[in-house]
Amino acid sequence: MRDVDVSFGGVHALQRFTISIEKGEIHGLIGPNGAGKTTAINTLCGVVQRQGGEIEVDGRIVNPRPRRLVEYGIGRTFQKPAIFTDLSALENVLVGAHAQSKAGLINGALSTPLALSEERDHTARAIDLLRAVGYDRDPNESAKRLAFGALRQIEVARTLMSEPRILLLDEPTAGLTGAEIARLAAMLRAVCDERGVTILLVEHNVPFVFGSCNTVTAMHEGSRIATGTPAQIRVNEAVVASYLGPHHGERAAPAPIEPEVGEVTRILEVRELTSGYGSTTIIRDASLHVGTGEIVALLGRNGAGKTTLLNTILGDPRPRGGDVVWNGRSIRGLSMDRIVAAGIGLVPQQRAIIARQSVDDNLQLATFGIRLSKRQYAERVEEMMTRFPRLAERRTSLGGSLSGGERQMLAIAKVLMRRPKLLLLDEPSIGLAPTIVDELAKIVATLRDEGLPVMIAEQNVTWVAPIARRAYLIDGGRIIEEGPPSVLAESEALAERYLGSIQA
Amino acid sequence: MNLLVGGIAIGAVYALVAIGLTLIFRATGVVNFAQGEMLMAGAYAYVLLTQSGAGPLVQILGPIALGAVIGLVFFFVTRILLRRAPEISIVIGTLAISILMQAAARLKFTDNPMRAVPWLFGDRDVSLGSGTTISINSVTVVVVTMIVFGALYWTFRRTTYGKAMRAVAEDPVRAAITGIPVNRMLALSWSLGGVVAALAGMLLAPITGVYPAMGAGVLFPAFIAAAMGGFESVFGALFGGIILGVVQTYAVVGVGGVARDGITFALLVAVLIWRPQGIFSTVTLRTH
Amino acid sequence: MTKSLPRFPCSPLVYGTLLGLAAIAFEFTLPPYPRFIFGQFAVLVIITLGVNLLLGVAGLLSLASPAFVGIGANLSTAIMLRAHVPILVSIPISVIAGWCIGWVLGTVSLRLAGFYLAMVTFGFLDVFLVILNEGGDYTGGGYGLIVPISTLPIIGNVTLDVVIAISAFTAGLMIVLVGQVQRSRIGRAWLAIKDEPIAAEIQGIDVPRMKTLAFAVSSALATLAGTYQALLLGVTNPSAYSLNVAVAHLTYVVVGGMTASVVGPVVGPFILFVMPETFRAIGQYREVFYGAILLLVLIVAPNGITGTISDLMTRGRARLGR
Amino acid sequence: MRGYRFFASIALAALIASLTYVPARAAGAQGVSAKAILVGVQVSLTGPASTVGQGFKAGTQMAVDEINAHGGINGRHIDVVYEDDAGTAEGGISAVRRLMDQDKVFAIFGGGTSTSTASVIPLIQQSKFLYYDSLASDPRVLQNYSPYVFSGMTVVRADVAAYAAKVLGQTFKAHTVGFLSSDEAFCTTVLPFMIPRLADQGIRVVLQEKFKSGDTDFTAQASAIKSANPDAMYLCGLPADGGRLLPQLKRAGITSKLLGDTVFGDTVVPKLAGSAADGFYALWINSEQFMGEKTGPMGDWKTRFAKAFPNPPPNTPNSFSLAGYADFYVFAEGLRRAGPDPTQDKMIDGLEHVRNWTAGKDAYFTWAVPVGLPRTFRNGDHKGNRECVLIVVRNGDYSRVENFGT
Repeated sequence: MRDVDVSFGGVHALQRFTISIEKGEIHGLIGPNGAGKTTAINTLCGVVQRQGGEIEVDGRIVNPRPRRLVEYGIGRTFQKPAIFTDLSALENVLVGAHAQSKAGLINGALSTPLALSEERDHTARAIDLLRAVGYDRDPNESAKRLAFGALRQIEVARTLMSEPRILLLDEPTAGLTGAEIARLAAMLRAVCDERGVTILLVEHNVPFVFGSCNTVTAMHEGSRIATGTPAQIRVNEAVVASYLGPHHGERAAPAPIEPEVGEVTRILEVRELTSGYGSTTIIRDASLHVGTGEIVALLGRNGAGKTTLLNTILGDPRPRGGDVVWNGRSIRGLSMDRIVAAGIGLVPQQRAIIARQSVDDNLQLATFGIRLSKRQYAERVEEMMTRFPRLAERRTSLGGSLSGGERQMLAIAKVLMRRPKLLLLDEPSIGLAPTIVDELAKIVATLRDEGLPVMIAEQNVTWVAPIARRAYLIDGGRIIEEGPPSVLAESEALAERYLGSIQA
Repeated sequence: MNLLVGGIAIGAVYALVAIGLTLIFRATGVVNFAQGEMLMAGAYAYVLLTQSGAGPLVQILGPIALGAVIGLVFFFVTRILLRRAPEISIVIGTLAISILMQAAARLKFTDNPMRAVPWLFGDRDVSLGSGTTISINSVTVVVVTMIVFGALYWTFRRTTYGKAMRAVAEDPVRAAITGIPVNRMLALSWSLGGVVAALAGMLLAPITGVYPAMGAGVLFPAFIAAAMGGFESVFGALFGGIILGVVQTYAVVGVGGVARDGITFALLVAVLIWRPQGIFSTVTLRTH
Repeated sequence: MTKSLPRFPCSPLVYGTLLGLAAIAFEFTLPPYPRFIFGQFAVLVIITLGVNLLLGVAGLLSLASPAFVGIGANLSTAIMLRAHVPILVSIPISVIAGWCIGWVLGTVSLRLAGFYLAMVTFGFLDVFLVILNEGGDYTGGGYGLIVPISTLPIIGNVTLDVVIAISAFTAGLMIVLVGQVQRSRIGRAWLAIKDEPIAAEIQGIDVPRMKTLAFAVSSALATLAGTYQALLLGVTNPSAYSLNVAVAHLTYVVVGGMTASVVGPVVGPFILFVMPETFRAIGQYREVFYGAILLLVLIVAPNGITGTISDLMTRGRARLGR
Repeated sequence: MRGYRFFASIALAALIASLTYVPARAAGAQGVSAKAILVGVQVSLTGPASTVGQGFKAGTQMAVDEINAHGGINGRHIDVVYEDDAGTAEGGISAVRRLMDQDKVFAIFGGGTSTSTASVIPLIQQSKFLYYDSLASDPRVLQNYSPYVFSGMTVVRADVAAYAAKVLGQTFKAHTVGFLSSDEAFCTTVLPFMIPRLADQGIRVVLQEKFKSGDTDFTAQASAIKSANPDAMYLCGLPADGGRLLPQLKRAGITSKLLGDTVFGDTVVPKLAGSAADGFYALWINSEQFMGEKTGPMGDWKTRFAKAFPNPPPNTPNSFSLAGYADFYVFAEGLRRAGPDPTQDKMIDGLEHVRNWTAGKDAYFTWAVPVGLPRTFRNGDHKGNRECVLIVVRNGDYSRVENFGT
């Protein structure tokens, strides 16, 4: 791909993105959340239309359409495994051979020798592939109730069935356990060496990428920032900054705002929480607490389970094990709007504001169900306008027309309108310019000083460390470390968690 | 001249049913194939109340209340009972309810149409100068439709509940995060759809008489009117309904009574193929 | 819940003929009236196989099935009346016509999804009924055509019992053939399109062509059934192709279970057509019975009878740790 | 393979069962036993035509009970079995096959709609089974003559057309006539018969407008009529269409005289159209007097009906109850003439000797209320009734037009 541009309504997903993948190598593509990795794959497959640049496969300039990918020998998997639930595992894989077989309607109906022979050797090949990817269950079992790992194996086997020359993997390790990840790495190596398939691996789990790729490309905000061997990328300044936050380490942290707070009373407590979506478990026995008047940071790389943890606290998905205690009372199982009414405010990653209504309307909707007199309501709106001056100018414009920073401000303002007793922020710094991130830090700090406890789930450590009083580190759905943020931020352990250990 | 008014009057009824369809679809994502039967229930309630000599106010508010209740029943069936079912099963569910309602009405009232007296003004006619007269009912239909549209427009633009329903229609998850009780809003959308259907029933009753299959006849044109609004914009449904009513009336003159359905179908295919998201709606079609 | 292609000792044609002959044998055990009901049941099985293929396998909701039954009935009868040809000629012509019209209607389905498609097919049926009523003596005006007595080479003239035998035989054969198709490469492609269209496209499945193929096959089956229905009833009156009939077809599929198994399209019509026919007490309450059982199945067993049975079996098997 | 085990088991059961099948022998004339005769009635109890069926069944049952109360016929009690045809074609055929093959009735007394009756005629002719149709006026019932098919109360389309032409010409003295008819089959079949009859009287047809049954808006048709301004209009459609049509025609200021088809002769039209129906003429074939009248035989009949059915089905008694009552007596007369051990052929012969016969005015069924119009059957002509009665709406309901030269 050379100088490819892709933008969705003003947001530039890819900017002059260039990447070249050599034959027979495993090429890793990494970058923080929102860097445009998935968009790159979708553009390569023609699922997303590109606005510029060209794509070359085996020396031929092509304009890929999803249906003709098989002709170019390209196969891909999806972030959420796209499994045909009405079919069995074996049949899912057989669909992979659709393009190669010719048995049409009549042959199929009469099971003519052609159809039977095709079926026989495809089935044989499919069963070999299933074994190769480590699928050990009964191939004829319906794919409806299988675990995440098994679905991933079936999808990879199906993609390999059409004997692609190039295999695109979109975050294959998402939702897999440690053992499954190891088996996946071995399998990728085998596929690449024995079958000579070139692999493009898009993945958040950076240690996994470094462990199994020949070359790695790192991208940030839609463009390529570095390409090289895993070792080079691991120490590359720009890459580390893109993950841990600009000028990590020697940045002069603003004076640590360390309020002298007496004994902290616990306002929110999460005890051995287990939760997930469908058949997969993402959060495993996580325990943490937030006290009055403190900022708590929840650090962890993308895909570690931060967002799922916050959503579980809000009640969607329902927690499966453990408990969520709010002011000493369990709120497990309550509906989301009841939990919001109880005083927990969440500013989600995206999907925070109502795009087709004005800023004023968004604020009005935020007070739904709260008895407010006209005067009280006007007071609160004024308060938000003084706290977020940028919003004051854009009061009547539609939510959808606001910039990234303004949207974040509106989202926080909406939560504050309800006078929450706890504020949860889910990776608020994504897509914000550094100056705005600093502004955000000041706002959160003043909120904390006014007595509002805040928990910030964030991958970008630098702006959170100085203002947070305590921090948790989450990886693979488990809380693995707790302690003062400054200690955590500096420690190699964190970088290692993010980028994997530096090979010799 | 009275051709035009006649067309607008029947168009207004199509518009009312189309508005009901749009209200329900955009909030709940369900196309209500039983909207015609809701209309029929409102019409029967109206006729029975007028025959039982209830006061004029009760004659009007009774069917509206029934419409609201029926809307809630539909909410309960589609949102609670059919929670796990795929979208196609919910559509078939509304078809099932429409069979049930029609069959029940047929058992109780048989197919002989019952006579309904137009609202408040009885059977009088209004002369429009140049000797042509139109029934007072046609005027009432158009006026009531405009009032309903105005009221809905105002609620969705001004009141918090209206904005909340629009927020749920745009994205239930964002609405929930903002603190809006999504299920209560969906129930409100369903019962509002029921009320509009009951109103349409009361207005259609004097024109066609009240019989079990009266709703089904109006459903197909109402689909087209709602499709013109992309099942998103209430204004689109209103305008679509009126256009359809007028075009059909003139088509009948031009080509003859029976071609009406052919034309209606041609219009539908044209709208769906050319602008699936509807002529008036600004939003791209909600992907199924 | 489908199995991989079973190893056949011989071609499914043999299995199909065997099942067809068994159906004929069963027919002659019945006294006259239940035999007539059995004939209608066989016709309904063929229609439901087609509608299930479209809705249960390819995931396309269409209300146009009665229109194709009507096309089959009227076209074959009109050909027999006009060109004085026996059914061996008129039925194939009608089925080919049904296939082509189905293909054209299928191309419309490419741009539409979900209930929009249901609305357009609803319109198609409406227009078909208008054509039928206005067809003058081509379609016998409002009454439809009277089906002439046709002859077959060996068997002689086609009495009611012969028609029932043919319908039963075809139903048996179709159960096997459609079952085979639904388990073959084409069937898997349809199911793939129904679950994950984008992923299916990336595997190289030509989604538009598959959708139109599903429409064509489903329409051809309905048209074939239509020709039999005309011979069975002796008349092609438009009241047999109304919207209520379309809803009834959907009910058979939903109650039978919208899965790729062929047991559903047999169980559905049996419960909803044969059983009410046998105990006549329902009489007045037939329509209410239809609506109620459809709603009940949707709520209690969303994936119909066969779907629920196969679920129970898989869950059972999983618990046994087989 | 699970799917096939299911079907293999069915096939096996079928093969075994087929060996044990012995066809049952029919004993004597079907449906006749020592003390009773079983008569089958095809009627539309469900579907859109349920009012027709329910009314017809009530009238028929009333006649049956009266006959049995007076000792039945030739010493035999009359048993009746009703089979619902839901007003559809396949429903009709299923009902008739059930009556013939399962219920094994002696003969069929038909009360279906035009659709469900016309579609069974080919089957009746093939099976050579006596079928007495009371209501359906479709021409194909008697088109190709069969000795087994009789048509009672209903007047065939050709005779209705002739009668209507006479009314338009002689009573209305119209010179120009317009037609406004629905797409229903019984309307489209009456016009071709009427046009030549009108031409004989030098009447020009200036307008032929159509509408779809169930339409709600007739402004287009009304304006066409207004511009053509014929002396008289002939209207045809379902009763509900009439109720919706008349107010719109009156409002459009149409002054031509309006004559409705026999189907418009139904209380629904004046009830639905309200004051707009005043002065509207229609044809009535169900009985001597119109249903609305309180005096004379109609009055007695209605009181008897009320006694027989304390809480009747909704909208009954109606014109179809009259038809059921009157025609069943004619059917019973045929049975009586068939003698002590009746066969279908004897009954056919008996019916073909019925001349100008009305129950209650004859020697045997003296207790019957003479409401029906006289019936006449001949070999080769099974049209029982040719007479129509002209009725007009006066203050809210139809009444008979007395001094009208037939």
